Amino acid sequence: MKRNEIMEKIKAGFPGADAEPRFSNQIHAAVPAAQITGFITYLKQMDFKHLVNITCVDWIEENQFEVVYNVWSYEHHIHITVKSVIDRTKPELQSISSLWPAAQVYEQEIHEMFGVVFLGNPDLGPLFLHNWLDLPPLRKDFNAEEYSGAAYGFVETDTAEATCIVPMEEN
Amino acid sequence: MVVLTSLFLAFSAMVVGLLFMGIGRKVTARLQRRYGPPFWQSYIDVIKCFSRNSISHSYIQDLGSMMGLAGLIAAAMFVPIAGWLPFPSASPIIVILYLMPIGYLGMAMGVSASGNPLAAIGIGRALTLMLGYEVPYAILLLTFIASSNTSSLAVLSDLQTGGIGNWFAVKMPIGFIASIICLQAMLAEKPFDTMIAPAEIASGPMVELSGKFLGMAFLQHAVAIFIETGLIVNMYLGGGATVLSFVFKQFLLYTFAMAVNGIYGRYRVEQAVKFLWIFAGSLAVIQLLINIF
Amino acid sequence: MNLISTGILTCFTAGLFSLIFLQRVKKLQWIIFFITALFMAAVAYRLYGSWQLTESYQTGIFLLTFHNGYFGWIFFGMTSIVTLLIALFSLSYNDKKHATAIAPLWTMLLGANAGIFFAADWITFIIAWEIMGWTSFFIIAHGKPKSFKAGIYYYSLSMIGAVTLLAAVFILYTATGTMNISDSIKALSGLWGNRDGMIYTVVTLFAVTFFAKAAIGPFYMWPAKAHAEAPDDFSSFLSGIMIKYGIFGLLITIVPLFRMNYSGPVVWNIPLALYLMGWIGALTAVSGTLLAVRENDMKRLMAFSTVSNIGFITLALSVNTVFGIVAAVYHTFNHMVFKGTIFLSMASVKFRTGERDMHKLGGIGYRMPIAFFAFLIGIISAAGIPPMAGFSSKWMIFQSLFGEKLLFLAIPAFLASTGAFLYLYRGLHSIYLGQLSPRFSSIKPAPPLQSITMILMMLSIFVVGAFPGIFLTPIRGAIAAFTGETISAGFTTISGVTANVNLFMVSLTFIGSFLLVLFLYVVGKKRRHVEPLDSYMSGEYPEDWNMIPEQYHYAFRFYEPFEKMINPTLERYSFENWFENFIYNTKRFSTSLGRWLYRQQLGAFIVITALTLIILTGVVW
Amino acid sequence: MSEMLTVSRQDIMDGRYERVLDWFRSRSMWMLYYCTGCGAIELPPTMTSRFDMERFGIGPMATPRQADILLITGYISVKTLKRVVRTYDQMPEPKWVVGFGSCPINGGIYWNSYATINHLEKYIPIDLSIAGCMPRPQAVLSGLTRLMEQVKKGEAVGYKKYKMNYDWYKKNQDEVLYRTEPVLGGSHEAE
Repeated sequence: MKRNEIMEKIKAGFPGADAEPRFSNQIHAAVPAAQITGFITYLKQMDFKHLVNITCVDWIEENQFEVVYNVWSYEHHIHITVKSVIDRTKPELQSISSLWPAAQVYEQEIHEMFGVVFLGNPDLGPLFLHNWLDLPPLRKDFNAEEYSGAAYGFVETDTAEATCIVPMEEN
Repeated sequence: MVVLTSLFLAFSAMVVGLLFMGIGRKVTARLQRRYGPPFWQSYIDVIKCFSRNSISHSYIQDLGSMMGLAGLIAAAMFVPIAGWLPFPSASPIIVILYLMPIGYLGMAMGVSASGNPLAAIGIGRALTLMLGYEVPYAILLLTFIASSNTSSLAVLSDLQTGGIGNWFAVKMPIGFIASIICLQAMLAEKPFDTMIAPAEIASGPMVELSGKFLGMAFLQHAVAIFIETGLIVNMYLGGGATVLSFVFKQFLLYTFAMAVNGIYGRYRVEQAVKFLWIFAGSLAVIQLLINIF
Repeated sequence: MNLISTGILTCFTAGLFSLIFLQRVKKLQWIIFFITALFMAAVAYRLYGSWQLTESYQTGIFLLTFHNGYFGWIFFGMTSIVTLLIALFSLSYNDKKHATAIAPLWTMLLGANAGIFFAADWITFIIAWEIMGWTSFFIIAHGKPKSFKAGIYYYSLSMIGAVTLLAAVFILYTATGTMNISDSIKALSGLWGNRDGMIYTVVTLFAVTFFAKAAIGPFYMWPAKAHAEAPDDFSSFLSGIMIKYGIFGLLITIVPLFRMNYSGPVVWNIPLALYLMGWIGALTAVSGTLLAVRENDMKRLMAFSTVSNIGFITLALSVNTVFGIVAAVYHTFNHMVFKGTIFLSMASVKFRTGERDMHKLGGIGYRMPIAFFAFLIGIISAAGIPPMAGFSSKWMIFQSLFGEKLLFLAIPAFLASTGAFLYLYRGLHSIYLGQLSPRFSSIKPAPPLQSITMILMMLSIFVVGAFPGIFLTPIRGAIAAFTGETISAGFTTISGVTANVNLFMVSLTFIGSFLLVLFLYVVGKKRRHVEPLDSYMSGEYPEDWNMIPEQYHYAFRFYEPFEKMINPTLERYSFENWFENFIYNTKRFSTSLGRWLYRQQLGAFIVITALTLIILTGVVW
Repeated sequence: MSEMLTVSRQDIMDGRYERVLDWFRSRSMWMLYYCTGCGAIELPPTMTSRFDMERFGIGPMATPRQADILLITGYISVKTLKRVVRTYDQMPEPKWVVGFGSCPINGGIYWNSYATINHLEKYIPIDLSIAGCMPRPQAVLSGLTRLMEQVKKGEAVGYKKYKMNYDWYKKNQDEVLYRTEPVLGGSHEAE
């Protein structure tokens, strides 16, 4: 199926999704948060079998999170990027881990790094960070440098003194 | 007097074994176009091992390591060096063949007492491999019984005195090739070092050995080298007139094994056992048939 | 005062008495059993000097005659010592929680045991054989449905043996006219040359009987089932002593038959029949080892190890030289001792843990040191490693093979003895070493009486290992009286055909080198004790993965690569499947016949076999 | 770092024949490559024919039980630190730590990252640091020979310092590994 036929099918199925072509073989679609699972299942039925990844972008000025889904079809050789915008203060979204088991891990990572809660995801526990009690680190309002200094300490030493021999007092 | 000579033989077995290990490392280094450590590096390693503290999981681990080294030293007592023996015994090959497993069994017991499953996997592989090389080796022993109706090393080495002409390696070349393949498996050199596979099971049985237990494992390997090469020299290469020629022949055998070690990859356990049974086993059986008829 | 019959009589009366009166007081039954074992040992001691003592005992219609022959006496002496130790062990094993009601049956079995060894004529031999058969059946079954099934399996095999024994004795009696065992065998051997067909049928019938009882050749399957299901202390008796009746049978019937004026076909100057028996023995040894490597249940593993050792013994018997017979008898005694030690130590482990699968056990050696050392010494001797007794007898077996230049028979023997290391180490590692599971972290060591027995057994293995003369001199004396020649073996040295070995020096060298290594151990720096779980896990903390020691104990499918290699062949040529569908066909045939004959069960099966045998004898004779 | 316990030279030379053993320890060092970061790629060239680390008797070993030197090559994330500390505890005495590259010294290019620690000296004692955002084999060899000199003279005593100041090190480790309250206050539940 050519790209514009897919565009028509998308518009027919989901009028709310304003889908435009991009580059040579890509389609960009923005879908309201409520319809996101329906839209992705619809795409999956249209042979977009491969979930490339799920990422999240923190728009702190508009106080929004933008969750981006990328899917790919082996038959049509078309890549679709689906974006959905959710509120930043109480970020919640319906999980698609029922469609692809891998999606569960992507959502778990986004939960850990941004704090987006995916309803229906079996396990949103800690994934990479060890014993993390602070703000999710990839948020814009998290200051990494200040954290690094506070948690691990900066020691202002010039190279000469930071030698390996134990400081010995000459008794 | 006997105690003194047997102490001297045990000590010399260790020294010679370690010397071979040092030169072996230099040979593999040379194969890889680099200089490699000095040939006395193995002595330094052993002394360093004894100078380090060590950990043990239970008294059985200590007992096992000690039993391992003791078993192999006891086996070394029966290997005649150029006709010289610490105490008069007909040094029967079966006694030596069955004394060495007490070394391996002792080390196996000590190592599996450490509770690390990697060690148990390593020992399981070592024993399966032992089944692989023990059967052809036993058939070789039968060839000697078939040809000269004796299974004692002393008698065998006397039979081969006088020139290279009547060495058994020359008279029975097929048996000699089979024994070389078995030697490669007994020394656990590269094609057959599935039990110490550092990449897969973190040096197998020696995973929990530290400090002086590692030193004892080193010495055990050294004495094992001495015995295995000594057996083959006595059986096939005429046993050597003087001690120097005996040790030199052992050195040749071990260097050949290390050269092969430097080239080959590593067999899986069942491949190794199949290889040993098919190649070394069939060669030995052919030699046996030749000797019988 | 005829000693033998009084001994046997006391066993039976004590057994019946404790069976009938002491149902509730099990402890008393065991004490009576111990006393009878002690009494039988005393009888053995008293009978030492008086050879050629023949007694007859008129019971109702039968005239039972007993004869204190040399073979009979050594076997009886040896078995009574080992039984005494096992009785001592089972005294403490059968406390309130574990007591089984088998003591009275076992006392009667002791009587049957003496009966077999001292029987002078065939009638007593068959009666003792039958009593031994059904008492052991009831003991193995001892009231549990699973072990009842194993008991049926065992009993059906020994029933086949009993039927063939009956047929053989019939033919023997018609041919030689005397019921006395030794005279009939002598007379039979006189008929070589003119009635070979009849002699071979007698030999095959005797062979089936004794192979079935000693689990040689096609009958290698029943020990795994019977030993595993039998009560634990009895399984050491079953595996140590009861299997030897088959060997004793071979010794007194088939072996002398081929020694005296044999004129049949000869292979490498060994009678063809014995050469076949040698190959059957060798194949049993190899199949016993290969099956044992796969086992995960500790008692089945040791049962297959017994089958393998029995294969060794038949190999030595088939060599048909005096050296071979001495080697076989010597290995039988050694096997009694070290297999008894191994089974007793496993019994004390089961006594404390109640567990039989090896992957559920682990690390018991740290909690039960004496049981661990008994097992260790047992397996070192079983593997045939020098300082222990097992080596000298295995070495003699190999020497006897070399003596007759039977080199192709020696190859499977070497394969079997090296394979022994595999399954023996598997037992040592999975039960006693590795990780101690939290369930057993608080178990107490073996009770005192059991530990004493095990220590005694260990000591005997050590001492016999260093001084083989202890066993060898009586055996050589008996064989010399029996066949006239003897082998040259001093108190500590055995001189074989191709080499001679001084076993005392071997033990000395081992102890000496152990002291040397002890010195090295002391020189090294101190060692620090560390918890078993604190081992190299590439940096991981066990608590993170809530790892319990049981998960960390590697014992299930221990020799997985070796099994992958061996399983296809073992599945294809397994006698068990052949025997299974043989029974299945016979059952189908007998049920169809039964519907016709109106009685379906095993009875039909017996009628069939008896019928065929009678026809067979008719044709031959 | 200030309230460190200082060690007198006397404490270092404890055994009479320790100097002799130190010579042997220096000539035969076995390394455990804890390849945490990108430095691991520098080791093969140092071991193979051109630079041949084995001439000095230095060789790779598979388990911490057998190793003398713990080689930390590159940045250390908090999760890896937990494993590094356990491996260090599992090594028998005398043991040394070689910090490879600038990340263990001052955090390197990840100095401001929330995931990697900046100073390894706060958690386990380092006997020798080889600077460089992945030092070349020559730098590695000169560093290791310098460590051999120190071991020969008996000055590489990180493990003694660790034993003496164990509680100080433990405090630092627990502060990072078993943190109980958030570092910057604003935890994601609270917003």
